[in-house]
Amino acid sequence: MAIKSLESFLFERGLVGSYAIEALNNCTLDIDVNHYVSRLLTNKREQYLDAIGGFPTSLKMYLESDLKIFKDFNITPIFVFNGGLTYNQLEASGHFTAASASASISSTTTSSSGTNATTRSNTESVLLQRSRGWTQWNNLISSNQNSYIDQPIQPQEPFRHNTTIDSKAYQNDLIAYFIEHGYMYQVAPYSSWFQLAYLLNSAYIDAIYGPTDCLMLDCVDRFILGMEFPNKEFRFIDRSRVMKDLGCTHEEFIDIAMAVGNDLQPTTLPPLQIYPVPQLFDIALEMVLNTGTNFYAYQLSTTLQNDSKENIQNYQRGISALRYMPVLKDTGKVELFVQEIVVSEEDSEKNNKDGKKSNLSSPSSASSSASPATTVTKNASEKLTYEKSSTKEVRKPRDIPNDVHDFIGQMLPHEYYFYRSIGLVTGKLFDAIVTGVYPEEPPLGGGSSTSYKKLVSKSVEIFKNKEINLLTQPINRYYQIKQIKQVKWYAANEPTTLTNRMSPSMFETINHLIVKTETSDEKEFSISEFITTINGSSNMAKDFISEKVIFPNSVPIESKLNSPFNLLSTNFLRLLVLLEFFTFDFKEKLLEPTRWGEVFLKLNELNIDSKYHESVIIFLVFLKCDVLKLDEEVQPPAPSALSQATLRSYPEESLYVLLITRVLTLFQVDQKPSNYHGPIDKKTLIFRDHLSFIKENLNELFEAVLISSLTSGEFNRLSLDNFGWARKIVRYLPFKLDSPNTIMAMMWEFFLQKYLHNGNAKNDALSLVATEFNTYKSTPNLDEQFVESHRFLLEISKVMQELNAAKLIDENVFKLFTKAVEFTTTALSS
Amino acid sequence: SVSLEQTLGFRIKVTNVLDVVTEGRLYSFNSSNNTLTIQTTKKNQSPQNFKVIKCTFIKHLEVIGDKPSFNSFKKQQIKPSYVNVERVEKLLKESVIASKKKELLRGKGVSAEGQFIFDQIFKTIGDTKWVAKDIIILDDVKVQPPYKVEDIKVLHEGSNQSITLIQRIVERSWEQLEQDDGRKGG
Amino acid sequence: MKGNFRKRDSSTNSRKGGNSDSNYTNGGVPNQNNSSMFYENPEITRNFDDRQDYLLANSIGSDVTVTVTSGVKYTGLLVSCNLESTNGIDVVLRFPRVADSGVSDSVDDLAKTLGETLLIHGEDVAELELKNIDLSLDEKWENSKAQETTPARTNIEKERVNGESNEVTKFRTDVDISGSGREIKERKLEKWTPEEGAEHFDINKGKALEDDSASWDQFAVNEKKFGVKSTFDEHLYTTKINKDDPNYSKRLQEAERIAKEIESQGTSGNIHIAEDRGIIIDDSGLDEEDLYSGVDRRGDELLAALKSNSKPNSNKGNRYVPPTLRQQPHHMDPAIISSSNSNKNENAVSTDTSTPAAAGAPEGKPPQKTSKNKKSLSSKEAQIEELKKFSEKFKVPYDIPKDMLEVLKRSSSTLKSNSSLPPKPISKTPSAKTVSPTTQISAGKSESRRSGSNISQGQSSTGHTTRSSTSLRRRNHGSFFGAKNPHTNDAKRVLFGKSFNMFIKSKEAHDEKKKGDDASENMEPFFIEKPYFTAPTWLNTIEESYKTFFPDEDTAIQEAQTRFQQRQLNSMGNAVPGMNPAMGMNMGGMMGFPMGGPSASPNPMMNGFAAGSMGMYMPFQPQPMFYHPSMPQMMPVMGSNGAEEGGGNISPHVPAGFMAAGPGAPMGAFGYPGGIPFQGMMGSGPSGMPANGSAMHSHGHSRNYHQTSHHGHHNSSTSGHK
Amino acid sequence: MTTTSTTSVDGRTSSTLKATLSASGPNSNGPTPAVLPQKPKLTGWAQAAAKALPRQQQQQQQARKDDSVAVQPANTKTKTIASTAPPANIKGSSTANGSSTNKKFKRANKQPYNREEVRSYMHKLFQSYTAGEKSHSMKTYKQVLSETASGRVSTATDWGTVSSSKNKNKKYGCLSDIAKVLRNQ
Repeated sequence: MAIKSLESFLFERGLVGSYAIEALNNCTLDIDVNHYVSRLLTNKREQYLDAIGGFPTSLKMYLESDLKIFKDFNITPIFVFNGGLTYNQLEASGHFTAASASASISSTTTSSSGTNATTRSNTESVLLQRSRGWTQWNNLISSNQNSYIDQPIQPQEPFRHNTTIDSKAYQNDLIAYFIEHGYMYQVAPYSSWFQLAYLLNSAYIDAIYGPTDCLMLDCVDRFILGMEFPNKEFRFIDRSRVMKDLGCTHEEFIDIAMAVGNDLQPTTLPPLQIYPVPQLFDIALEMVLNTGTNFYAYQLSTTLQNDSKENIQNYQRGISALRYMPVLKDTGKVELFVQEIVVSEEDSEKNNKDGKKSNLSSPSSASSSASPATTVTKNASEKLTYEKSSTKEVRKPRDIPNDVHDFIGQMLPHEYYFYRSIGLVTGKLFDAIVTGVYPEEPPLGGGSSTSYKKLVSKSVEIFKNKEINLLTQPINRYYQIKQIKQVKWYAANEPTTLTNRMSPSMFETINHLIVKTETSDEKEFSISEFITTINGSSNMAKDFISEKVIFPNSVPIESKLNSPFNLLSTNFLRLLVLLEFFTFDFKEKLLEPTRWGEVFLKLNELNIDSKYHESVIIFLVFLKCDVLKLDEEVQPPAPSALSQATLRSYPEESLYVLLITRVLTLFQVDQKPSNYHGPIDKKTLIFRDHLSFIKENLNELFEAVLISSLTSGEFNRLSLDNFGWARKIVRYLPFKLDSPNTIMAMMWEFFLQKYLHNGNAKNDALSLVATEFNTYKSTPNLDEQFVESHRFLLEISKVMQELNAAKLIDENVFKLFTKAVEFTTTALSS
Repeated sequence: SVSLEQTLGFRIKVTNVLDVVTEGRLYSFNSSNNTLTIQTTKKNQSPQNFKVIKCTFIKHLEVIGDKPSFNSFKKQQIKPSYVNVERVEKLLKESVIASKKKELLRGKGVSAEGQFIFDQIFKTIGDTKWVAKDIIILDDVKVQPPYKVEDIKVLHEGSNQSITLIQRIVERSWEQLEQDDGRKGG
Repeated sequence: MKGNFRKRDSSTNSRKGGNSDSNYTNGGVPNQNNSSMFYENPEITRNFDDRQDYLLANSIGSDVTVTVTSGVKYTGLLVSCNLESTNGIDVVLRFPRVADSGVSDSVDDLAKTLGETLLIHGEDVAELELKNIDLSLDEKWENSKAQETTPARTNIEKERVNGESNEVTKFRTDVDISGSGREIKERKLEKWTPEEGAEHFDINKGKALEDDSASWDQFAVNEKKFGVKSTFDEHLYTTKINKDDPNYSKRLQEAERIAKEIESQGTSGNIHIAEDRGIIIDDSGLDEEDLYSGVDRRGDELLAALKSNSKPNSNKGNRYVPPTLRQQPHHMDPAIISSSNSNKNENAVSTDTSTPAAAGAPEGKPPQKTSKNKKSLSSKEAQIEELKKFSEKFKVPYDIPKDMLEVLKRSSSTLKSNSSLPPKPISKTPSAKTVSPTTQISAGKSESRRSGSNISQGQSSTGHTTRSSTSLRRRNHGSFFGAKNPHTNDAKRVLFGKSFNMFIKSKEAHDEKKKGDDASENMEPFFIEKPYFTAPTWLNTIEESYKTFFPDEDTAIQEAQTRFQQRQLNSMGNAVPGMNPAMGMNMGGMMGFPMGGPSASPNPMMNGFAAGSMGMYMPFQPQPMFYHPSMPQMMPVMGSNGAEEGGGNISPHVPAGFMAAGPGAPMGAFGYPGGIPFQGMMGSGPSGMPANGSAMHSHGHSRNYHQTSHHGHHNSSTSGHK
Repeated sequence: MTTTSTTSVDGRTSSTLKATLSASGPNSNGPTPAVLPQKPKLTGWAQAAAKALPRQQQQQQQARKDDSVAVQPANTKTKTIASTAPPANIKGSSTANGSSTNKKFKRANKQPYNREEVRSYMHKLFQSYTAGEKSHSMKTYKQVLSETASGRVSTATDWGTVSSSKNKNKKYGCLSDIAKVLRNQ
C-alpha cells in the first residue's frame, strides 16, 4: 500500500535518484509483487475488468516486456508475494465483517456515508466504484431501452477508479506463469517487503524493488522504487539522503508514516484525515518540523473523540508490527524479524527501559539517524564528542513481548508457512484459522441473488467444515477448540460457526484411500490421467483401499507415496470421496462411484478434451449443489443484456442464448493482452460468480486434503527442493487459476442476437462482434475462437446427455440445452 | 436506510423541550404511539428504571459513545417474556391498599410546610391524622393552617403533656424549614 | 446444520403466521417510512410494541411520575394505561400528587384540584418515568407457587412408582413414567440448548452456590469456557437406545463396564471432572458485558495455558496427541530433530502410553523396553484414555473461591505449577551451522555502509532545500552497488532452491550433528517435526505486552518537546553562526506572526473541508518581511527580557508540543542577507484556536516588540528608534 | 421400538429411582447429598451408552432428531420427572400441573411473551377505569387543567417541536443522530 502521498512528495523534492538499468547488470533483484503490480496496473488500466471478471490480460503483457529487459541485462528477478495480513490490515480490508460495512456504504451515496477519499479504505473504494459503475450502467440501459435492438451499448463509467488492484486475487495465475517460465518466486508469511529486507540483509539478493514503506526500515539503505523501461532507467531512493533532506529523525519519520497511513497501519489518523490525500505527507512533515508535533501524543491527547481508542490501538499495532514482523528465514522457519537498537553500554539497562517506553523506534536518536543540521555549533559538538567518548555503543535486538499474536496474528506451524511460501495454498483458509473468521465477500456481480446466497450457506456443509477439520486436526490443539466462523457480507451479524471437531476426524475417514501406481517420478498429474488410472482398475476397492495407513514414521519410505503423481492422485480421489462422487466404506471394503462419479469417469470415453476436464467437474459440482437450474432465472432477476426487441420477438431463442452464455462462462477466450473496453453483461457475470465460487471452494478443499496428507507424513517431503515442489506439484494443482471472463459468452450472445435480427446472416453478425469487442487487437482469430467454443458446447452437450441418462438433471433442461446447441450449430454453419 | 431495530441499545442523551436531560439506553421506539422508551439504569441493575418520552417532546437526541454490538431484538438482555396476568392483578390490589394507607397521611390541598409538620409529628406520635386541613393528634390536639406554634389548639382539657411535646416538635420543624430555605437561597 | 436451517425457517413461518392471526392494528398510523433514515416493517413494529407493552404491564402497581406537556410532574400509583392509544400513552394514576409544579403555578394551586384518580390522556403525557421496575417478578412468583405445590406432587409420584415396581428390568419411557392411564401425545426429548444471548448465564445470578451445583450445565460450561459446543456431550442427553437391536444386551454390558470405569476415576486431581460434577467455577472474573457478548476473557488464559502445555517438557507424562497421529513415536525434544530412544523395529509397537521415563530418557542410555510389554488397548479404551488425557492436560487457571479450596486441594496445586510458565529459550535453532541472525544483520549492514560511501550524490543538500516544483532528473554515474558489483551466481540460485525449506534444512542440520557425533550408530533416525509442536503464540523474550512499550501521554509530549527544542537549537546555531544558542531560544519564541481567526485569509489548504472540525492546521501567508540591520542591536534587550521572564534555554512553561507556535523554517531564512520574503507556518491546537505565540508589529520607523510569555504571566515591551 | 432414555430416568432398578425421588426434597431443584454421587453415575452411563451405539445408527438418529419438531421442549437436567402438560397449561393456569411445567421450563427457556393475554388484560383494566370514571372520583387532566388558573390561559400541547425543528415531517426525526452513527459504522 505504501506510505500515503510520500512518493509524489519525494519526486517533487527531487529525492528520487535515477540510474541507467545497466547499473543492475548481473544482479539478483527481489521484487515486491504487490508494489510491482500496483505500478503496472495504474488507475487508467483495466477499468472494466470488474465487470467481466477473470485475469487482467494486460498485466501479462507488461510483465512479459519487463522480464525481457531483465533478461537482456542478466538481472535475476525473484518475485515475493504478500502472505497473511496483520490485524490492522485485516480490519482495514473488512476481513472480520466480510466487507459488509463497505458493501453497505457502496449502496448509499458517497456524501451521506460520511467518509471522504482520505479515510476510505481500499476495499470501500473498490466496492463503491463497482456499484457506481453498475448504477450508471442500469441508467444507460433503461434510457436506451427503446433504441437498442441488436447493437450492444458500451458502458461509460469505469468499474475501477483510483484503487489499487489486489494482487492476491491473481496470485495463483502469476505463480503459474512464473513456474512455467522458470522464474523464482516466494510467498512471504506476512508482509512481502519485510521478506525483501530479510533477504537483502542475509545477502541472498543484491537489490530490492519495493514500496516506500521500506523507508521505515533502517536496515534498508536504498531500494528501487520504479522502473522506466522506455528510458532504460530505474528510480531509486537512498534512505540517508531522504532523511537528511526531510530534516527529521528516523523516529519522527516513522511517527509521520503511522499518522498518514502506510502498509502496516492503513488508516489516516487525526488531525490529518481532513486533508486531501496528495498533501498528507507534506502537511504532516510541516507539523513535525514547525510545531514539534508527535502524532502518538496527539492521539493520546484527544481521548474524548469517538475513535481515539481505535486510533491509539492502530498506531500501537502498526509500530509493533514494524518491530516484530515474521519472515521466512533460510532455515525454513518463520521467525520474527527483530531489528537491533543501539544502546550505550553503561546505560544499557536503563536505556533499554527508557527505550521500551518510547513510541519512537530507537532511544539514541542522535547517533542512529541523521541530525537535522549539517553543521553544529562548537559548544554542542564538543558536548557530543564528550558524550561519545564516555560510553560505548552496543547493538542488541529488541525485547519481544509476549502478545505478538495480538497485532500480527496467531502462529501456525512452520510447515504450513512453507506450503504457503511455495504457493501450494492460497492461504485464505490459513487466515481463517488464524483470525477465526472465514469471510465471504460480495462477488463481482454483487451476490444479491438468492441462489448465490444459498450456495454460500451450503458451502459450509459441503466444503468448509471438512476443510477446517482437515487443517486444524494436525496442528496445536488450541486450534481444534478455537471457534472459526463463516461471516457473510450480507449478514455479518449472523456468522455460521464451522465445526473443527468431528469424530472420527475427516482425515481418519479418508486416509485408507491410496492411489499408488508404478510410475516414474516425472509423470505429470492431470485429471485425464487420473481417470485413466481409476478406470484401469478392475477392482477399485482392492486397488485403492489400503489395509494399513501409510502416514506413521514407522512405515518405510518405499511404502509411502513416492511420486508427485501418486500424491496428487491419492488426494484427488479423496477429494472426490468427500464430494460424494464416490462412496467409500473402509469396514465394508467398499469403494465405488456414485452416479455423479460415473459420469465423471466417462470423460475420457466421451473424448472430452482434457483441457476442459476441470471445467466439467466445476459444472458437475454446481449442478450437484442444486441451487439454480440451468434454465432458471436468478432471483431477484438481473436485467438481460439482450434487447427488449429480442426478448419479445424471440422468446424461445432468448432462452437458448441464456443457456449458451451460462455454459460458456466456463470457456476462456484466447485473448491477446489488452485493456478491455467493450460490452458488459451483468446477468452472465452473476452466473459466473456461482461457478467461480464453486471453483474457489474446490481449490480450498483440495488444498486442505493435500495438506492433511503431507503434514501427516504420507509423502517423502525430502525428495524435492523448492523448485521441485513448484514444478512437479504446485504446477499441476487443479482449480488454481482464476475463472474465465465473460467475453466469449457475450460474444456468442450478441452474435446470436444480431443473427436473429438480421435474417440469419452470419457474416454481419460476426463483424458486429468484431467491431464491438475490438477484436482486431485482442482476438485476431475470431472465427477460430467461435469454432473452438462451439466445440466446447458440443462436449458439454455430451456430458449433459450422460447426466440425463443418469437422471441427474431435469429432462426438460437437457432437451432445451440440446436444442440450444443445435441453434448455435446452425447459426455458425450458415 | 437502516432497520429501526438497529436503534436498540444505543446509549443516548435526550434533551426535552424543557431542557431536562435524560440519559440511558434506548429500550424501545414505538411509532404506533410515537414514544421513545429509555432504560435509565445500568444494565445489570435490578430493579430497573425507565422513561417513556413522547417524541414531540424531544428537542434533541444525541448518541453517547459507540454503536452497541447488541442492537437487535434478539440480543437485548431484557426481552418480553411470559407475564402472569394474575400476578399483575394481585400486585395492583396490594399496592392500591398500601398506597391508600399512605394516602391517609397526606393532607389534601395543604401547603408543603403543613405536610412537613405532619410528617414530623407522625414520626413521634403514631396516632396523627388529617381532618380536612387540620392535623389531629391523639384526637386531643389540633394544628390548624398555617401550622405555626400559635396554631396548636387543645381539643379536650387536661392534656398538657402532649401539647408541650407537640409544641416542641412544631417549633423544631419550622426551624428546620427555615434552615432549608436559607440553604436554598444560598 | 440442515436441521438448524429448517428450524429457523419454521420459526419465521410461525412468526409470520402469528402476525396474521393477531388482530392488532397499528392504531391507524400508517406504517410507512417518511424519511430515508430508517425502515420499519410490521414485524419490527410488533416487536417494539411488545417490548413497551411488556414493560408497562410490569409497571402496573408501581409509583410512576408523569410529566405533562406544561412541565408539571405528577406522581402516583400506575393503575392502568392504554396500550392502544396512538398519540402517547393514556395513563391512569391513583392518589396523584404534584411532584413539581414546573414553570407556572404553585403546588398548592394545582394540588387543590386533584381527585383520587387522575386520567391523563396520551397527548398530554410528555414523559412517563417508571422507577424500580422488577422484571423478574413472574419468575419469582412461579417459584414461590411451585414450592408450595411440589411436596404433594412428589408423594403422588412416589406412590405410582411403588405400584409399578415389577417392571424392574425394563427401561421406562416418558410415557411409562407419566402413567399409562392418561392419554398423552408421545414426544421426543430435545436437548436443551442455550439461547443466543446471556439469559442462561444470568439465571444463576444471585443464587446460592448450592442451587447452581444441581443445575450445573455441561453445555453452558463448555460454551462459556471455550466457545465450543462439545459434540461428545450432546450425546449424553439425547441418546436413544434401540432395545430391539440384537446386540442390545451385549452393548449394555459393555456400556456398564465402561461406565464403571469412568465413575471410578473420581475427581482427584482433575479439575475438569470436578467441574462437570457440579463444582462451580468462580464467575467473578466475568462481568455482565462479557457474558452478554459471549466474549470470554479467559481466552487469553487459555492461550497462555496452551502455550505452556505445548512447550515440550521432558518432565511431563502422557502428552496429548491428536488422534490422527496416534501410533507414532513422539518426542519431547524441543529441537527440530525428533529423536527416539527406540530402534526402528520397536517404533511400530510403541504407543503414546510409553512411560514418562522412557520418553524423557537421555540419549546415551540404552533403550528401555517398557512399551513392548504393554498390551495395546482396545479402541474404546483408547478413546477414553484419549479423553482423559485431553482433560488432564487441558487446564485453565481459574480463580477459585476460598470455600472451594478444600474440595480442590489437589487440583489447585497442579494449577499453580501450570500457571507459572517455564522459561523460554531465546532461540530455538539447534544447528551450529547457521549463523545467528545478529551477526548476519550487522555484517550485511557494514557491507552496505561501505558501499554507500562510494556513491556520488546526485544533489547536495544543505540544511533546508526549498521545494522545487519541477522534479530533478539527474542521472547518477558510477555504480548503484558501489565497489562490489554483483555477478550472477548459479550457486545462489541453487541455494535459493534449497533454503527456506524446513524439511531439507532440518535434515541438513541433523546430518551435520550426526557427523560431529562419534558414536554415530546410536544416532536416532531423522524425523520431520510434527506441526502440533508449534504453539499458537510467537516466541517472546520478556513477559510483557507490546502495549507496555509505549509511553504515556506526558512522556510522549515531553519527548516531542525536547526533540523540537533540540532542532530549534540546531537550526539557530546553523543560521546565525555568531549567536549565542541561548538567544536562539528566545528568538524562536519571538518570531511569531500576528494571526487572525481562521477567516483571516482564503485558505489554499481548506479545499472545502469544514474548518475547525478537528484541530485545523492553518498555514497562512504573511506580508513580506525584511531584514533590518537594527535587529541585532535589539537582541540584548530582548535577551534580558527573556531572562526576566525566567527564560533560559528552556521556558518553565512548556506547552504541549503540538500546541506551540514556532517558526522552525523561517529561522533558516533569517540568516540570509537582504530582504527575503518567506513563508511562515503557524500551528494551532486541537481546539482550533490559534496558539499563544508572540507577535511582532511594525509601524513605519518605529518598532514595537511585544512579547508575551506562553501563559501570559508577564508582558513587557520596548521600543527603539532608528 | 425405540426407547427414549434420559439422564433423569434411571431404569435399571426401581429402587434407585425411589432413592432419587425420596432424596429430592420439597424443592426438587435443591441438591441433597444423596443426589450428587448419583449424578456422575448417570452421566457415565449415558456416556457409555452413547459409545456403545454404532456410529451410523447415531447419525440416523441425529438426522431423525433434527427432522422432528418437538411438541414441547423438555429440560432433561431437572430431577423432577416430566409430566406432560396439556397445551392449555402454557397459558399459565395456576394448577399444580401447570406451575410444575413452568418450573421445568424456567431454566431452559423463559416462556414466550403472552402478547394477546397481556393486551386484553390491559385493555380491560383501562376500560374499567375509563368506563367507571365517577366511581373512583376520577378526574381527567383536562378537567384539572380547566380548574386551575393556568388552565384558563390555553396551554398549547404541541410545543412546536415538530413544526419548528429540522425534523419537520420526519417520522424518525429525533433519531437522526443514531442514524448517523449507524451509517458511519
